[in-house]
Amino acid sequence: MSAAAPLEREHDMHLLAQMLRVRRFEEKCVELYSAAKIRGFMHLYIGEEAVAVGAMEALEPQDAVVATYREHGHALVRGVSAGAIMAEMFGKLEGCSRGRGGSMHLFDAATRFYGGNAIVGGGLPLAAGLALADKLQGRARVTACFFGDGAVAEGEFHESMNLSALWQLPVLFLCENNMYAMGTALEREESETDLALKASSYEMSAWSVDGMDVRAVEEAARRAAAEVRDGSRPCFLELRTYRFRAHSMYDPDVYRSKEEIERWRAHDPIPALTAELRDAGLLGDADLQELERAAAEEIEAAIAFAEAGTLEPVEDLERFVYAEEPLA
Amino acid sequence: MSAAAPLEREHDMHLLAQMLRVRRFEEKCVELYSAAKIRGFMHLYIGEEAVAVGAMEALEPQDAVVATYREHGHALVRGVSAGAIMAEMFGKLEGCSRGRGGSMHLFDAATRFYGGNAIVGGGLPLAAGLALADKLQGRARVTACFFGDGAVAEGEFHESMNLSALWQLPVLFLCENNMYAMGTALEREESETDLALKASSYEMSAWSVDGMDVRAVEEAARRAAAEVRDGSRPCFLELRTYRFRAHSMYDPDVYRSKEEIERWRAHDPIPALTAELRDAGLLGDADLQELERAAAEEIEAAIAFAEAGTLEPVEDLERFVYAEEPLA
Amino acid sequence: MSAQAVKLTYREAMRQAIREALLADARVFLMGEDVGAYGGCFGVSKGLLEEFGPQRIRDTPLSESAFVGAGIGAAMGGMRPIVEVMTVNFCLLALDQIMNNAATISHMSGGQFQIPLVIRMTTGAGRQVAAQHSHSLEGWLAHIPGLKLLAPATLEDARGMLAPALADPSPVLIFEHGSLYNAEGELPDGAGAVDIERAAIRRAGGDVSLIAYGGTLPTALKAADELASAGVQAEVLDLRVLRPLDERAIVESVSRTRRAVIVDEGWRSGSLAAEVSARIMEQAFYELDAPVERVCSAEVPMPYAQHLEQAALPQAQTIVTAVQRMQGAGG
Amino acid sequence: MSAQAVKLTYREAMRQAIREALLADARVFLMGEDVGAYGGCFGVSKGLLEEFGPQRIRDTPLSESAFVGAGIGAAMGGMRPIVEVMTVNFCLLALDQIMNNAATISHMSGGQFQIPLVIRMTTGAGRQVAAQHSHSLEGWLAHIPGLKLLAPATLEDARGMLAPALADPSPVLIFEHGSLYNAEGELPDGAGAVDIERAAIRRAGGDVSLIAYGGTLPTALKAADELASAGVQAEVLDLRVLRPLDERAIVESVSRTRRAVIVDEGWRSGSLAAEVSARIMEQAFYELDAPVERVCSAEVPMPYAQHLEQAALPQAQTIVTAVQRMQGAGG
Ligand SMILES: Cc1ncc(C[n+]2csc(CCOP(=O)(O)OP(=O)(O)O)c2C)c(N)n1
Ligand SMILES: Cc1ncc(C[n+]2csc(CCOP(=O)(O)OP(=O)(O)O)c2C)c(N)n1
Ligand SMILES: [Mg+2]
Ligand SMILES: [Mg+2]
Repeated sequence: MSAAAPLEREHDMHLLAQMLRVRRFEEKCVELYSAAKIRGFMHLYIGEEAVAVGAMEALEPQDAVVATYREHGHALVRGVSAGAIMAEMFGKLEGCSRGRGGSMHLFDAATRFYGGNAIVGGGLPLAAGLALADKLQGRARVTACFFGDGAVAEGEFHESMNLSALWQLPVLFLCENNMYAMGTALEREESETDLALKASSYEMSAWSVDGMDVRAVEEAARRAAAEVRDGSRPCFLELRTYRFRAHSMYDPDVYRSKEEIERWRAHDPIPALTAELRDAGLLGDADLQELERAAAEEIEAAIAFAEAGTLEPVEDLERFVYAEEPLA
Repeated sequence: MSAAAPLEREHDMHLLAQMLRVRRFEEKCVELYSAAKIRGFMHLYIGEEAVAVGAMEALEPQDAVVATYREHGHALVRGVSAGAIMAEMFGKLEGCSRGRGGSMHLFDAATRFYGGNAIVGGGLPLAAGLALADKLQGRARVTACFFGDGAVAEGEFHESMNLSALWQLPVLFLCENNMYAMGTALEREESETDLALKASSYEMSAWSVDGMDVRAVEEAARRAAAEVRDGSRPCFLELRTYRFRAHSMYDPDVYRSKEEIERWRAHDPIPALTAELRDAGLLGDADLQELERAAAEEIEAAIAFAEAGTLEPVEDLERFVYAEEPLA
Repeated sequence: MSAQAVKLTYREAMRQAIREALLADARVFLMGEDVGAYGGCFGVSKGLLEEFGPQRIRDTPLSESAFVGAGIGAAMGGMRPIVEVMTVNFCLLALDQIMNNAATISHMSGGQFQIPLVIRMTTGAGRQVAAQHSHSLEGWLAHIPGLKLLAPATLEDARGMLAPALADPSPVLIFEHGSLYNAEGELPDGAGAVDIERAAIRRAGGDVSLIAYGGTLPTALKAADELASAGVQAEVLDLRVLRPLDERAIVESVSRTRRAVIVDEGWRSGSLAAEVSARIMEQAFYELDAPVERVCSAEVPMPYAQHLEQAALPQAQTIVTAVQRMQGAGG
Repeated sequence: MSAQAVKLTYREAMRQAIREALLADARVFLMGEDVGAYGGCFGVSKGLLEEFGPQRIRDTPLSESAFVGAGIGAAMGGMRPIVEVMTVNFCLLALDQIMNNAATISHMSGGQFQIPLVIRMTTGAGRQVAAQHSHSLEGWLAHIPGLKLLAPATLEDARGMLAPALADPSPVLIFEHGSLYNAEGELPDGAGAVDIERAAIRRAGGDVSLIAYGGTLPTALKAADELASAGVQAEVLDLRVLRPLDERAIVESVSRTRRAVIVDEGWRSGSLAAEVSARIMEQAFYELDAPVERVCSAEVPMPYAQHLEQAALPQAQTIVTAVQRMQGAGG
């Protein structure tokens, strides 16, 4: 690899830092789950970091994000504070959803982060609607909608893809194809396993990307986001990735082989980018240590924030069942 | 057209007779609806007769049929008696559903006619299940599933197509593309208006047929049914057709032009086949009169049967909410 | 605003309400199956496409889940969508969006988002359209916290409920009973918004409370007429708002009359009538002179044949009989 | 059959029942998301794929509507499907098939078709899985005529309800409360089919009836224990069958005890508890010494935080308080 310009190096370091933040955050979540600080269902993003990190680079603050239950990384990278996310998983009032959502339901109005949806496919119609609002109001915005390969089998996927293509809604569909829906391998989910090909049957521009290569993801996402923003029409990216961990903390992970996991671990996006930068002489031990230190510090602060958090008073249980403020 | 062999002539006459039966039956239904003998929602098949008539030729008695609310023709051609259908629409106990279903819910266990489904797309999962039963029991049968172009937008279409292709279920999907879902034209329903192309994105063999040409429909259906039966896998036919009448008896039909309707009327499958047979010297006035007479006689008998029918006793209202017989 | 009376139908009142909303706020739009080119399955939106164009009167594909969900998203994105689900029967296909998103996101996000969405549906039986097209599910849907549910049963409510529903920051479902569209009556020329919180007494009376809503209001009024000729003064309470229930109005009426019959087109078991009965049990048990009765639909998929359909639906005569039975009871 | 007792969990009892059904009838098969390679989301079907192979233990794609509908079709085609909808939360996506086909076709076709289908779902809250994964909709679904609904709350019922459900010519829904899977107990070695028509008294008592089902049975039993130490003998009635309700058992128990509290994890308004209360109103009004009370879930999307989730769910203490309140009342 040829020596990069300083700006480029800075950007690569940023990508690496983001992936590391997510990885270390998720690793800490495992510990905290074992310590029963975090409860309920929890799904980790370990192995898939390049997808959220690369894709989010293409978004502007005014854009919207719709994610799934595997969304710690998306929230973090989108700019939701680690403290608010951690406090949420601790069930604290200071959490980004007041402790009501937990791991699967991170929300943040400030960064236009519309959840955290635990119904597979349930976020896609929402994304179409957010994009419709932009289109009707003449705003050149993107709604980025993340979902898994498993969601492609749902009727809501089909209906949302068709509606978005038919009405030319500015949705960026980001399909995180990690080859499994829980324990069900892609080829036992889908009659057509080439998901970009499938998406293009909706007359939508669609292509596949190596989801383990953060720069490839970023480049594709930028190109797709531009198409969405400028053309006010949808676009679909299939991001081929893999989760290194089980589906959730409950999953015994018996449906795939150790060898398969090892094969994919060899494509871990973090060591890959690290090695590349090292080889190009752009990253030294001290740099790496600094990134690790920053990540660790952020996460420790987040945990401290979460620990110090308070519980929502039980009297508030019914608040917000109906919106409290008059209509904005 | 070259002179046909006697057998061929006989078969063509049969096709013509079937189409005429349906046409005359439907025309009579209009009268009976005006006379308030038939009530509720009623959807006519006028213009589309070649589809059911051609397709049904490919089926054997042991095959199954799943249809929509526009199914008088399908039931008739499948062999449900005109009297039982008419009595059904008269709300009589002698109707094929005891008068409980009406126009949209014709059922007949004897001919394996599984309805009459008034939820758009609602029959597709059923068809997949009937086919699954055949597959699991090692029976070389076809389940023919009729539905409209509008159904293609439903999530249930997508899920059923994928499931059928994935599990290689012996379903013959018959999409009656009459270019409108109520008042919504195909291009405002579907981002991809080539429905056979769309279907093939499920990795299913699929093609389009001129649904106004009964012999073309028959030929395609035979080929597709053979693929389904022998290969124990699904197949999809798009039958391009047109309804000459409004969507239902309530429809003011303001969303399409008179010219468009007239253009399609020029392709009316009944005069087309009639003219062809006449030109080939295979059909004379007397033949035609005989066909008309037979149809009229059958329909008059059906009406008489319906008129003479009885009303289900009100005390029986709750019968069959739960099946009465022990499990077969 | 003049107080001159204008003659119109329930359908026209609803259309006026939609038109007014579209004129009043550029963020309002209407979407659903056949609301545009067809003019609305029941003719409610006739003429609106011509007046407001296809951006604001949007025909959707047959994709109930997607367009209801898109309504939720659009509401969160700053619009004021009116989503028409052609009939309540098809909302089963969109229930995931309704329960898990529309009803849930405000609470689950800790109050960060408003969902100013209105979903309109035609409901009810009585026109021989058989089992799959005759559901009365509005009472059943009233089980879901986070939603508000309205059942306009009068012209005034058909005309006046939409505006406050759109102004509400929470999702509101409006149920229009199919048998009411042709109901004719008069409204003051400038008739507008009505409250969407309280039940209304449609006829005062001291002997028994007939509690009804939507399509059963005319039935209850008819029963009250018949009872009056027999010397029994029935009070007819129109619930209007199915969630949250106006419990106070129910308890007050029953406390006055000491007897109640609840009239509900939903299937009896698990009906909204059961909830009303349970509330009376809890709040007015000691006021009762006789057990509360329910007149609901028979627990069957609705048959097509007219005599069976009528037998399955709540009838004025059944109400009268129930009242007469309970007149014998208590003090 | 030996009567020797075997120790096992509710999960194992359910697995034994499925295994037995698969062994007994070649037409039985199990399908649903992750029932095979994964071993079942809650481990119920672990080992069955290995034993019966992929034809009979079928992993489905995430297509709730299609595979539930396919179950209906397969049942009509002569099979005996057991369809697993992973959790009740996802059945919203299949409700059209459940209500408009499974529950309807037998009646609407004039009795021509049988649908010997069993649908199993995990239900309930209590494990901090938040709003979209904590629904208790079984009481709500009991509104639908044409379905039978079962809520096994004991090991015996987990073991014994499946066989009669499969032998029933109508569609049967079985709800397994997530909190019960690890419940341990003993069953006689040859334990088999149980009746699926009647409610069961799980504890006899003359002072008050606690009426519960599924996940609330342990809560009601706990409350009964606490009440007993305070000298109040509570009868605990386990509904077992949510549709059709065993009204007679309810009325008999309440007529004996003259007081009742219904315990239901569903949201209060429109809960099955409302239906039970309305039935008592109608059938046992004059036997009551105090108004029937309901202890249900708070009307909120279920929050994640443990203290809020517990506050939202029915608790033994709330039942005890309700009973104590009504002990003061009446004779
Ligand atoms: C509608 C629905 N059905 C089933 C589930 C249970 N479930 C949760 S995650 C999951 C697998 C989803 O796989 P995929 O979409 O590929 O996302 P991934 O978990 O691989 O990121 C399943 C079956 C659900 N949450 N929602
Ligand atoms: C799920 C559902 N949504 C809406 C309707 C109302 N509806 C009945 S027929 C129809 C149009 C269907 O069009 P298509 O599938 O093309 O069939 P066609 O009537 O043209 O034969 C609509 C919208 C319905 N019956 N079911
Ligand atoms: Mg996946
Ligand atoms: Mg059509």
